[in-house]
Amino acid sequence: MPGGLDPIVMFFGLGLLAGALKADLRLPPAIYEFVSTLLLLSIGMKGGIELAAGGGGGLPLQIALTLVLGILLTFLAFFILRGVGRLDRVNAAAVAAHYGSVSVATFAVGVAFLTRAAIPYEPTMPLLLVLLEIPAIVIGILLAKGLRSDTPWGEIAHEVLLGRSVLLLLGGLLIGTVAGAEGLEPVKPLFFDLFKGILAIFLLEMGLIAADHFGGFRRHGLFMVAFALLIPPLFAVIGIGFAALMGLSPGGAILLATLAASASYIAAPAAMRQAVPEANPALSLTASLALTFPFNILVGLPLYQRLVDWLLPA
Amino acid sequence: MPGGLDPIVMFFGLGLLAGALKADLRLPPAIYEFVSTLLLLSIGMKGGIELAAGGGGGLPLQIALTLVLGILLTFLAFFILRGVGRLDRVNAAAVAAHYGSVSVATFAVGVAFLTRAAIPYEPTMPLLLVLLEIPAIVIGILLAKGLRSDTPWGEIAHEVLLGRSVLLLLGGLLIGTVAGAEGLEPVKPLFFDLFKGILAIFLLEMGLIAADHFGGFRRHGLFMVAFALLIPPLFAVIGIGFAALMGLSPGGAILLATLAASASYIAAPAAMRQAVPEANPALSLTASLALTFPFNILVGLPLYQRLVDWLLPA
Amino acid sequence: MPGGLDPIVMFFGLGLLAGALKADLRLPPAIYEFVSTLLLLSIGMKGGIELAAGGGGGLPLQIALTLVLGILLTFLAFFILRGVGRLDRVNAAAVAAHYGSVSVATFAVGVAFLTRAAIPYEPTMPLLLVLLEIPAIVIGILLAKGLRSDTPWGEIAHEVLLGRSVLLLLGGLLIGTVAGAEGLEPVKPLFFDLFKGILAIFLLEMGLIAADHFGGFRRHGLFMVAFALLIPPLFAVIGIGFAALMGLSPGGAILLATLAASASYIAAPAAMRQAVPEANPALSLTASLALTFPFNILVGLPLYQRLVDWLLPA
Amino acid sequence: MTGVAESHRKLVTVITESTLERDLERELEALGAGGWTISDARGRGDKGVRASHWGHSANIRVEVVCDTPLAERVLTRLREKYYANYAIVMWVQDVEVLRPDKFR
Amino acid sequence: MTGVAESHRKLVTVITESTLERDLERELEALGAGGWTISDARGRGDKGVRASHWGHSANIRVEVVCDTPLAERVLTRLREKYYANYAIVMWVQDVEVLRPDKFR
Amino acid sequence: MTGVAESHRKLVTVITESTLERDLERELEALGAGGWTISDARGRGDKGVRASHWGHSANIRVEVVCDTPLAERVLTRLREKYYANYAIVMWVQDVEVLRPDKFR
Ligand SMILES: Nc1ncnc2c1ncn2[C@@H]1O[C@H](COP(=O)(O)O)[C@@H](O)[C@H]1O
Ligand SMILES: Nc1ncnc2c1ncn2[C@@H]1O[C@H](COP(=O)(O)O)[C@@H](O)[C@H]1O
Ligand SMILES: Nc1ncnc2c1ncn2[C@@H]1O[C@H](COP(=O)(O)O)[C@@H](O)[C@H]1O
Ligand code: NA
Ligand code: NA
Ligand code: NA
Repeated sequence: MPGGLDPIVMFFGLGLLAGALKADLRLPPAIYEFVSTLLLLSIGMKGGIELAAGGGGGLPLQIALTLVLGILLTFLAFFILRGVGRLDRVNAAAVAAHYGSVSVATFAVGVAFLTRAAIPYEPTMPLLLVLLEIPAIVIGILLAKGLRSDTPWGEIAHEVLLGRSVLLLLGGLLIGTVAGAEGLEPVKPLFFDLFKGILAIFLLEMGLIAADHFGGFRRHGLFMVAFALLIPPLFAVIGIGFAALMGLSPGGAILLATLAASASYIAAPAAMRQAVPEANPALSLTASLALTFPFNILVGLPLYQRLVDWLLPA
Repeated sequence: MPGGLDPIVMFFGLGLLAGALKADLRLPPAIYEFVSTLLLLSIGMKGGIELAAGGGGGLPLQIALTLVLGILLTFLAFFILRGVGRLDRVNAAAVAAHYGSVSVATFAVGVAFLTRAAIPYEPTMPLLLVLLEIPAIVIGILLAKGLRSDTPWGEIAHEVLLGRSVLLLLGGLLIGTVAGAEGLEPVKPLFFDLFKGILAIFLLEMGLIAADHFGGFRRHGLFMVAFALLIPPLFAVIGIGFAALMGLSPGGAILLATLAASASYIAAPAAMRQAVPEANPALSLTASLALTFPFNILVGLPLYQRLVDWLLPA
Repeated sequence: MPGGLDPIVMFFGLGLLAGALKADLRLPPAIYEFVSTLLLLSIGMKGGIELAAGGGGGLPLQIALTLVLGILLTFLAFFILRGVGRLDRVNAAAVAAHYGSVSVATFAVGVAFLTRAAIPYEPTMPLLLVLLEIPAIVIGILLAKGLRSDTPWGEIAHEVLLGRSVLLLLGGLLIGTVAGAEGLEPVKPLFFDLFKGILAIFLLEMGLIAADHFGGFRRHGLFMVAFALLIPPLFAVIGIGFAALMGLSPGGAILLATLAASASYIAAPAAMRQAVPEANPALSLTASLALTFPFNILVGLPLYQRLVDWLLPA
Repeated sequence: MTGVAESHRKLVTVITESTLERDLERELEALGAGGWTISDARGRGDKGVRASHWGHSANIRVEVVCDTPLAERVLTRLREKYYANYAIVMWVQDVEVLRPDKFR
Repeated sequence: MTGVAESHRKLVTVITESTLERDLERELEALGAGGWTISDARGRGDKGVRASHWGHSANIRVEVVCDTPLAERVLTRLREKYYANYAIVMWVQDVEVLRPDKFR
Repeated sequence: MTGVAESHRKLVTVITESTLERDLERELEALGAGGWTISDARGRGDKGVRASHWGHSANIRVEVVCDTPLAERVLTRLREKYYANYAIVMWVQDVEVLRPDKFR
């Protein structure tokens, strides 16, 4: 299927199908962690290698704009959820934190998509991914609780800044930068050659997990479905705008659009559960996992590529 | 050891030895599942790629004959167990279901054997494997319980048709057919290059598991030992006959003989435990795991190759 | 960083950092076992392949001297711990058993180090590794308990001789010897191509584990810190002396020095817990994991290479 | 035992084959249990050693806190359905709970 | 119940969300518990099915053996802190222990 | 507590180092226990934090349902053999069982 979907998204479909049929295909949690560890390190190291090769121009501006983007998207999501969706403050803030933040799995599929299409992208993208993960969570908590003194900021900072994904991405980035392509040659078979296969396994599991969450829809109504499917293209367009401000290449713009369009389902849920336990965790997870994630990898990526072609002509 | 045993069966020997010495070499269950998931997907995808390349001629006949073969073998096993072994009806039916059905691990070693000997085989074999897995289980339950109304057929169908192995094999087959060799190039390092190494790890664990079951022999007597060792060559010959009817290549005939000779130790035990709980599960498992499986991979494969050479001269 | 540290030790650093920051980066135990199984089999098979290629000259002398070395190092450690450190007999014996024995992880990093520097070494080294693992444990128990009759020698022998590492190393060695390089070609992608990547993952986990044990220092005082950091170079020099007696190549001498310098943290703790439960297990583990292991892979390896160049000029 | 918690209930503990998990959940639901807790276990009994293989733990350990009539119904139903052919053991204890409404 | 063990204590069992593990440990320490035991679990209750995903078990099962006053403090504190927003269930039993000094 | 189950037995729960699993099973068998259940656990006690590393859980949780004399023998034996040098905790409870013959 050249030019079309990456065959690895079929693994997601297989997982979805198995999950919908209530088949017992679940991978053990240990494998999920192993596979995600490999993916996070790979993505980080790939970026680091490119940085070492001298590809990190304009970084301070990119960093600043990424933080602004994260804050902007969270506020936007919050006001839509409050204004249009009529969610109560706490739940609107929690969902907004998810959509302002990012999904590493979506990013990984985006990287595979670009690799397949042979489109290069900025090596700083894994760093921007980390940066985009965090502000939404802080803003989300503030929107839910205000500046109350009993928010355990220390614990939340620990949870978010020292979470698996942040540490593995930044660690990989650092190792890649210091060691360079040549130094990492011996670990290439595991971290780079197996990347797509490992991602396929990961997507199989994601399909199963997404299927688990479909049940949540009945309860949460049409608004949340619309939100989960319409926010991605909207946020992608905003992401493309920021990519233009940063002067990113088309590949970088596609990835930034994808990140903006994606919704967190690991870091944000964990932080919200801790800081805003009154919020209904199923609401955000259902939208993020069962709708936004599949939408982004199945429909979103090719769409964002066209949008970039159209909005940012070379 | 060219021409002789595949070195990977030595991993089975190592597991057997470690198990016999009661050494603590057991792999965690999560690894067993990971490794078997990879193998099942690989086998399916391999078949699918060949199918996409246009290798699926004569399929309807193959499917029909495979179903007949599964039913025939189960009845044959049942009458031998009842007539010669004097087992009670319930236990005879349960053991017959195991021997009418198939072992995917044995099939995987057969695939490795053919790859090593550079003998091609029909791409439809993974599909026939799935088809051969199922009728024996249905017949086994019917033989045990008759057409009683309280048999939970719905649950059993769910367990068997949506079991891990069926879903992963068929899923792999589908993905391979749709994506083709070129589309799956990026996942080749994980699913195809690592295949034999992963199979080696799997056989190490199988050796440990087989060793665990040797103890069961003392209780189950000489008849079961003879049954577990004599049924495989007998069923292999019948399998070769069916291969001739289907017009399979020598490679395909070796695999069909191997499948007929193999005994289930995952799908059948689970289904029998649910539908025929009165049957003694140790009886079938001991025969299948501790005798038939080792026999097939150590002695059977080269034997079936010779039988095919002899019975189906090119 | 050519000529300097191997990039894979940066993974150890990442683990150490994450552990120190109390970040939740821990790999599931199942992954630790999978990864260590692969490493042990790889190391053994590598040695076996070389043995098959005819590289095992002078083996009886090497075996005898390795056993002597193990006994000598254990007594030496014991007298230093009693005489200088003033530890009680039981704890001195237990720590001595750890330092007389060896660490397979350190050996694996040594192998990676030599591969990177393209320095060949004797194929018998994995065998010597196994031989060096054992005498220290026996001597340690004897030093702690004397020749008392209630020591469960049978169980201890079972635990040590049939432990994971011994069995997997010897099993790999045997498989490699029988199958040779050509026979193992099909499993090369898993066991050899992935070796360094798998070792990187292993070192990440080791860093986390080492960080866990830093806390133990406060309690155990300056003497143990000095012991853990000064014993390695001392024992390395003794190892180099034995390498000279055995007539090992420079690569072999570096590995034997590394083995002598390394301290057990799997086999010895398990055996001591069983045979000498009065000993404080944290004492040995802290020294071995949190100091000696990092010292050896970060500082020791390049140091021992220089020592070999200097003491054993070609 | 006063003062610690408000109400008395029964804790039924069932150790049985892990393959029965789904089946058992269906039974508990049908009997009207409001909740239960399951964890993996291994062990030994009349039916021999049951240790973990192939990704499935050998046994599960099911706990249900409920009132006495439901406890009786659970024991009766599981005895009828599983005692003859499965490895299974059950015991019952008194417990005190804080929110009796949660445990019918 | 004489003869088997020397002293009476309370066993508090808590089933709750596994993400609360660290938090709960901090609470138990602050309340002065001398020890506790934790294992992984799954289950069902008012807050729905809680089964294991993504490397984290859904629930944990925490056991604390302690004297009656501490048991009361544990129950009170956990109720105040977690009942409103988390999936949590607790029960209390009598136990006999050998070394009462180990369990405050 | 009548009506729910027929007979009274003791439930002995032991939390100890997981490396003792085989050893403990041998002891239980020698003492004549007809069965037991083991699950993995972690925890904290006098001997510090015991969390899972390297493929071995830190602690195991052993449960034995048996009659009072056997419960006493188990407690006595384990105390003699392990209290001095191992992380170990034990407690005893009353339970009701359905088939008293299964629990000696
Ligand atoms: N006396 C006992 N105490 C605790 N657990 C037991 C006991 N007997 C059996 N079990 C558990 O229940 C399972 C089934 O027991 P059985 O049906 O006797 O084989 C065993 O595998 C053990 O895990
Ligand atoms: N009646 C019960 N008996 C045993 N465990 C329960 C019961 N009710 C709830 N649980 C456990 O406690 C957890 C939280 O319960 P809940 O807050 O009711 O959702 C559930 O996921 C179950 O594991
Ligand atoms: N008070 C307690 N309540 C429940 N479990 C305990 C208690 N004290 C200790 N434990 C468990 O028993 C193990 C050994 O205890 P110790 O010998 O005190 O270190 C600990 O790791 C805990 O898992
Ligand atoms: Na986003
Ligand atoms: Na068969
Ligand atoms: Na040493």
